[in-house]
Amino acid sequence: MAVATVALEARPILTVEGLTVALPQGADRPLAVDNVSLDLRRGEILCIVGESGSGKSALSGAIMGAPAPGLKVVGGSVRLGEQELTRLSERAWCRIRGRRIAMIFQEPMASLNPVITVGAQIMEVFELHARMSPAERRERALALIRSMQLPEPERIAASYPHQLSGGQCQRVIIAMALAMNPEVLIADEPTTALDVTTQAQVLKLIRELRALNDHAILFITHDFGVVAEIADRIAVMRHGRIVEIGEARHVLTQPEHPYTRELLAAVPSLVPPAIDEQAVVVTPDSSKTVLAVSGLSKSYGPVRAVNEISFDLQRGTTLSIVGESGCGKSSLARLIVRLAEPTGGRVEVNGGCFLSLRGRELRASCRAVQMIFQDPFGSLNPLRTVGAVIERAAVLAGADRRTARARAAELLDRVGLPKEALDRRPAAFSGGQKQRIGIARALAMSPDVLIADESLSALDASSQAQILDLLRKLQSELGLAILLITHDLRVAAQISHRIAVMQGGRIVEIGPAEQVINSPQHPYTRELLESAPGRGLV
Amino acid sequence: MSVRYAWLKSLARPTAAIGALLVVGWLLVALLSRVLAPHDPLHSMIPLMTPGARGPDGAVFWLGTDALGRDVLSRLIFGARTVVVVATAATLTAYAVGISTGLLAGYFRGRVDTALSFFANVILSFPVLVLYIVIIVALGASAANVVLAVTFGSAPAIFRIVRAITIDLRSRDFIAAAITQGESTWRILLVEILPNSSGALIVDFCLRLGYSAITMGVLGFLGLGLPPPTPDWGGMVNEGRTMAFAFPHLVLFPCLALSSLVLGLSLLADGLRQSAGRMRRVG
Amino acid sequence: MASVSGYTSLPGWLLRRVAGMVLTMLTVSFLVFAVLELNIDDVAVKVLGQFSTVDQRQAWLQENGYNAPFLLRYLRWLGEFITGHWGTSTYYREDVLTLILPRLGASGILAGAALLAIVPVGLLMGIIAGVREGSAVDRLVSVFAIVTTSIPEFASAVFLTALFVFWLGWLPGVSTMADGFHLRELILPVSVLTLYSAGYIARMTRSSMVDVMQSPYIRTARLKGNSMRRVILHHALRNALITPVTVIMLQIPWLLSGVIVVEVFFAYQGFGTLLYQAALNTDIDLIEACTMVSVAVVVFTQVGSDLLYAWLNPRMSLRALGRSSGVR
Amino acid sequence: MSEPPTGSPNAASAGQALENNDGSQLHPAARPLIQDALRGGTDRRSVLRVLSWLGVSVTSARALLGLTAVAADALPWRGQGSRPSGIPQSQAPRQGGILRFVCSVQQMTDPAATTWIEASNLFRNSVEFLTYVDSDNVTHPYLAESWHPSEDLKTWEFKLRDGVRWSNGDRLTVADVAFNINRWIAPSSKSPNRTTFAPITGIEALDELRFRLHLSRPICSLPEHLYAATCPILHRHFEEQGANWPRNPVGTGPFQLTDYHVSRIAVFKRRRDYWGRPAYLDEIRYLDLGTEVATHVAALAAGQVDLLYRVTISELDLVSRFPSMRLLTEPSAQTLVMRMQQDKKPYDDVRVRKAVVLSCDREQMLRLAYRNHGVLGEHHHVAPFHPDYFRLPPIKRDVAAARGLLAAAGYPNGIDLTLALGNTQGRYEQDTAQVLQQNCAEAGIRLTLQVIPAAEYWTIWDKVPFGISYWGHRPLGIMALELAYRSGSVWNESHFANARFDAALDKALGILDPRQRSLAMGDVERILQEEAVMVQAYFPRKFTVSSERVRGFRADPQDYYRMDGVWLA
Repeated sequence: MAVATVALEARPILTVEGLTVALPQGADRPLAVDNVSLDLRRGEILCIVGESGSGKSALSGAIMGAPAPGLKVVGGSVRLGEQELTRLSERAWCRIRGRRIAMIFQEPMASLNPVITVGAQIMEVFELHARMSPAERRERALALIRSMQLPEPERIAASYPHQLSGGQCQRVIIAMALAMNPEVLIADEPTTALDVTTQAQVLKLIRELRALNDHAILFITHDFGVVAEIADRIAVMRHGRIVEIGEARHVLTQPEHPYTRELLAAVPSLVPPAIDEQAVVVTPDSSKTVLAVSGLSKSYGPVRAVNEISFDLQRGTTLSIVGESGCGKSSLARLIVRLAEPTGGRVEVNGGCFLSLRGRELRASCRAVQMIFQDPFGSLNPLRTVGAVIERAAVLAGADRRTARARAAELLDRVGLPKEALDRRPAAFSGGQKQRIGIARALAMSPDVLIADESLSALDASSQAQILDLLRKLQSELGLAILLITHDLRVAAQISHRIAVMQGGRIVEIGPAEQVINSPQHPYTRELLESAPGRGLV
Repeated sequence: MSVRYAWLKSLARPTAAIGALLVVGWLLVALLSRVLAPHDPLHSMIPLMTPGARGPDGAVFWLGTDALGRDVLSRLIFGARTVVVVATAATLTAYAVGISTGLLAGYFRGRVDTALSFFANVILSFPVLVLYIVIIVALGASAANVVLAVTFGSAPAIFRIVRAITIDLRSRDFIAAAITQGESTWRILLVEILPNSSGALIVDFCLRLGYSAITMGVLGFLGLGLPPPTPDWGGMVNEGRTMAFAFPHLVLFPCLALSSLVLGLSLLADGLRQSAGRMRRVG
Repeated sequence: MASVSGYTSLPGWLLRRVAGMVLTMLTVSFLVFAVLELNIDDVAVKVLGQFSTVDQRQAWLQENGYNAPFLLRYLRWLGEFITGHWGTSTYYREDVLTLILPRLGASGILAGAALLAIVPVGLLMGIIAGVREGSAVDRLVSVFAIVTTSIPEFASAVFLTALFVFWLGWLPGVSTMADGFHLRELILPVSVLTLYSAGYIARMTRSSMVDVMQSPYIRTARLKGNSMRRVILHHALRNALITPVTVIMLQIPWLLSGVIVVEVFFAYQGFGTLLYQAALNTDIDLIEACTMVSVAVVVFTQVGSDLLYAWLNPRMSLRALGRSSGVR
Repeated sequence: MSEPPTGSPNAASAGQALENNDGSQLHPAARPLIQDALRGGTDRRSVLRVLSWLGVSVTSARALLGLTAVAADALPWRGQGSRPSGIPQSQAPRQGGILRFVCSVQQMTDPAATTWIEASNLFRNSVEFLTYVDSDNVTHPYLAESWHPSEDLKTWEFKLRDGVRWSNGDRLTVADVAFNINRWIAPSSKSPNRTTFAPITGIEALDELRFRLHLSRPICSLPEHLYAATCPILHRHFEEQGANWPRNPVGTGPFQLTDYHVSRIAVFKRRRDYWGRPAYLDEIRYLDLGTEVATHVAALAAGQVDLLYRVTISELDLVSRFPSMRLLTEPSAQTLVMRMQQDKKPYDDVRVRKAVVLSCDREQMLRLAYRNHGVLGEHHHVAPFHPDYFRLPPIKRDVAAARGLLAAAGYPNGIDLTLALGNTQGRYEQDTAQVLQQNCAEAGIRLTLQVIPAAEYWTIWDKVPFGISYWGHRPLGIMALELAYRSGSVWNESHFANARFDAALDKALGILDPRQRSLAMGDVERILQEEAVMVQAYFPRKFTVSSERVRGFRADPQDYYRMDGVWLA
């Protein structure tokens, strides 16, 4: 639940009334932001939540007087204290931005100038807004870095953005934003690109700074877990309009607007759904092991990316491999599918040794293990129609041309897409639909094992939920074994029978899903669980 | 908006439209050269007549005649055919070589890539002019040698472009999917990778055509180009250059023709690059 | 090189590039030798003149070792070349080294003057167009760039000479520097070169500037309170000029042996004309020496531009450099 | 032989005032020639020319023949001859100044073996010749003060001028002349002189300054041949000192070579201790501006140079636009010979060769390629204005006959031929070839042109079966025929080997009387036409351009430019 409420000041520091921002012609709707009104008091965190394309970023850009190229503020007013911002001259804006109102961004690494040291970029804020000697500026910058809980401030100040991790860069950006102790801080999806553990630390930092300096914070995100962690008040946006606004606890527990309810429902919770309600056609056959991996390892020079991984996967069951980026889980997937050559270990598929196959036999027997990918846009050849892709897969699996066409239509139907999709190119589909096509293509080979490498992380909550349902349905209908690679414990909890946690190329814990989530043995698993935002939502 | 419409939409941009107009214009002139040319380009009449002068039999020479009394306008028109045919042939051969080696190097990497890249580097640092002269002296000046010489000059650059694109596309997931489904390497190269690089390649093809036309001009200018009396713009500039200051029309019109063709190709390439760029962002 | 991310492999990387250069030079020299083999017996005629008899030519070939097997001759040439004896030119009757140095100097002056004109003009136009993307200035610069790069050098040389030498009579028609160095004689060749490549540099700088202006850190800089001018000067320029500056370095080989047409037209005694004459006269030792020099220049400028790129762009680690150099 | 007209007024006084330069006995043929000329039988100018060969003093002969010294050039030795009359006398020549002459500086080691006329122009300022031939083709004494031939023209006695000093201080003696003559006729000699002076069997030194030349067969115009570009008299130690003239330029002439860089620049400075009248110019700089003549004109327009070596037809219009430029032109026997090698198929069949010659339209070639600035040729390389020219019946172009000949030769539907050319002298070579191409097309001959870079063309000019080569001017028609068409000659590029022709050539060479010789030349010309050895359509005029500051310079048809008389206003 939200941290203890802070005594809020009566008068709002920032008031937005009827703000309207127009989209360029040819966009799918006329207005990015449609008549939005909200206010923000010092020390308060107002979360603006909505799916991508709801206009929340356009709103933040408009408030800062620097809308994204192509967008134009066409109405309404934004008042900071007594000052009306919409009619300010550019010179006046330069005195306000960074001093009284500051912003932090989604892509930490890309938001810092790559050719200037981090320290210099922080000192620049003092140069712009305060009269200080260079030594004093340097001293203040180092103090700021230290206050961001960053180790060795001197080294950090002297290094370049690409030499720091995502989390460190975000802390630097926050330091830059809070250098002049601004009254208002706008945070546009600050933790989306970060690891779960880093995200938790950054959120904690923001809450402490709010408590310390009484900033008014406008926090923009699409992740309800984060909202639950941090928000005092919540505003839900859809198609440029605020559909609901109110106290965090109220909006989370008794959402009034149906859209809010829909969003909340789509958030996967850590509690796995009850097993019984699934229409099980093929009972999970724990005796038949379709995939057995033993001692698999891969090293790039000194770095051991995958270190002695062993597990096995039974027909009709799902095993999730959970870990933060860089723990080697994707490399593991690529090793199994023979996209990369391992430096050791065995992989057996339906009993036969998969690694020793070469050339023609490999191509013949590779249908047993199929893969679906993370980036929906990159997983399909933009120039070929959906039908052609799936038919080709069917032909490769042995069907002749005529039956391949029919098989493609049947597979599309099975993944819940209309037959007309056969003749359209991938560009005409949404991210979720593209993943379905990927699944259809994999199924064309009628594989025994389906590996999903982060296939859900690029989708928004509602599409994620639909794909999870589809996978569960396919498993029960076809007896498919699924190996799910993900960084999101809650997604793992929703679908897997067993969960393995990976860190630094090793499996640190493996066991039935319910046991790993409720009584984790390994400390790293416990840390992962605690960092998962929105525990309060359960 | 499917890919096919993207091309048409890109031509709506002003620069690309003008470019397309110029290029198609010269293509038509090349195709209909026999019909359009008022006189036989090789037939000598009254030498060095100024543009617009009227011949004895009343025929007007819009662009005047050259030192040998041949009609400059007809030679320009037939010259268009020579440039279009030879430059296209040269660019296509350079592309055939460049694409095949680029795909192999980009896809297989490793020793194949190092060897081909090294060889491309060698050819790029080879003084191409020495090669032109030796080929033309050894095998005699002919259209085939100009094609050979231009191919040698352009292939390494195309190799590099295709290699870079292949390396980028190879890391995409739809290629990994094809590999895991047991697709044959050749189909991956020709069906999955090559079509996706067509956007950048078509842009470069237009530029490369312009470059080949200029190279033919330079060869003609240095006296190493096509043998007389083939009407070829570079050769016309070379023949007319000595009298250029007294009879500017001998040099002015071939240079304008060559520049306008190359300009058209560059504008077209620029327009296509914008649309390809926009497509990449939308895709 | 402090800013290049502290890799100890800098000497290793340099060593590898120099080894690459040596190997390239060896291969190119062998290819040139093989290509020239096509009309090897012409050399005698070139030396003895067209009225020498066949047996005189055979005697000369024998005397100068041209009848030895191809490989032996190549190795003998290589041995001499490495030890600094670059042979004598059969056409100029002078030692190759004493021929090449002054010509390199002359081309160096021309290249230097050209760069002095091309770089500022090109960069300035590119930056202005890049900052004001889509404005009238931007369209003007783009059109200028496309038009000038479409006019071949020989065409612009002919037009400029007709205009300034014959019609207006302001400039000398020829830049032979026969009696001493005259700056006036440089004006025409340099303007032809500038016309041709300033447009290219401008276009490249513009696209690099446009990319940078759309990157997230520029938005950060603006939202920190920087005025537009400061954003451009302190943040945009330093990123936008990285690629153009390195590509300008790659113009040097072109300015050295690529501008043959301009040098021949203005009778400028530069390295390009020397290479052209040598090729015409099948002057083997001279062609080989010129080729080696131009290959060395090409590779040195490549190495130089890589180092410059690494120095300007801290993101670039040396290992990455090794890989990327092949791609550029 | 046409009957000499009778009763010319001063026939009787012909003999008295005539004498040889060296006072020796008049050659018996001298008197009859004078009487014949006075009777109006043969042209007085060619008689004067023959007399000058025989060692007769030119002034005395001129007085008798009533000819004024119209075109005699400035002669370098004191006291004799007058200023070239073509130049206004008002301005006295100004001493000093540097002349910048655009002329290609070619590689050259041995003047006797030089193949380029331009190179001979360079050393012509430093090394001198035994005789001097003016532009009227009259031979004058030069290093040789006087000479006279034996009656059978097989023994020639010469007397050297005394007091001539080499630039290294040595005196000019017969030893120098002997060294050169022996070198020319040596079997290993690389010089064309070996063919020209083949009849010389030996040189006999009488004393320090007098020597005799013994010939196996008579050559009446020997003194004139001694002024050919390849016959300068070099110092006797020339070969010991490395036989490389530019490296140690010892000479007797008015200028001294100081710098020589192939393809760039050659500098000559005036010699104070010259035996004759010192030259006016302080220094001559020969600048090599490459083969682009347009660039030369540009340099002249910009005042960077003073004199061009030559310009071609294409620059005429440009030059006419500049008042400050003066166009100098001379009729010249230079020509383009499009010859066919008789030992190469299909040119071994005379009908094919005849078909090509018959289809050529000479008037169109001259009109289109050289804009009528020249004289029509008759396919036998002898110019109408050559003294030994014999007028043959005019040739008519006959395409039908050409087609018939081709059919007879076995090519009923035409033949494919290739013509190689190098544009060594300029664009007009290629234009001429393209006119021939159009002419041949009408006769069914499909001619393709193979253009090769100029420098490269010299490596194959005598190898290509059908090619265009440029032949420079020679005062006598017979001189060119001797070098180009005598079987086995050094420069016989057409591989023409015809005994009847060689005999006719020898006969003509031996005849003194100009009228008799031109009759003999008639046979020579007829053989060349019948054998259709070449297409030789016209004799283009020679052009060069100088700035108006240059005075005393004459465009010489042979490009033998003597610079000692030139000065800068």
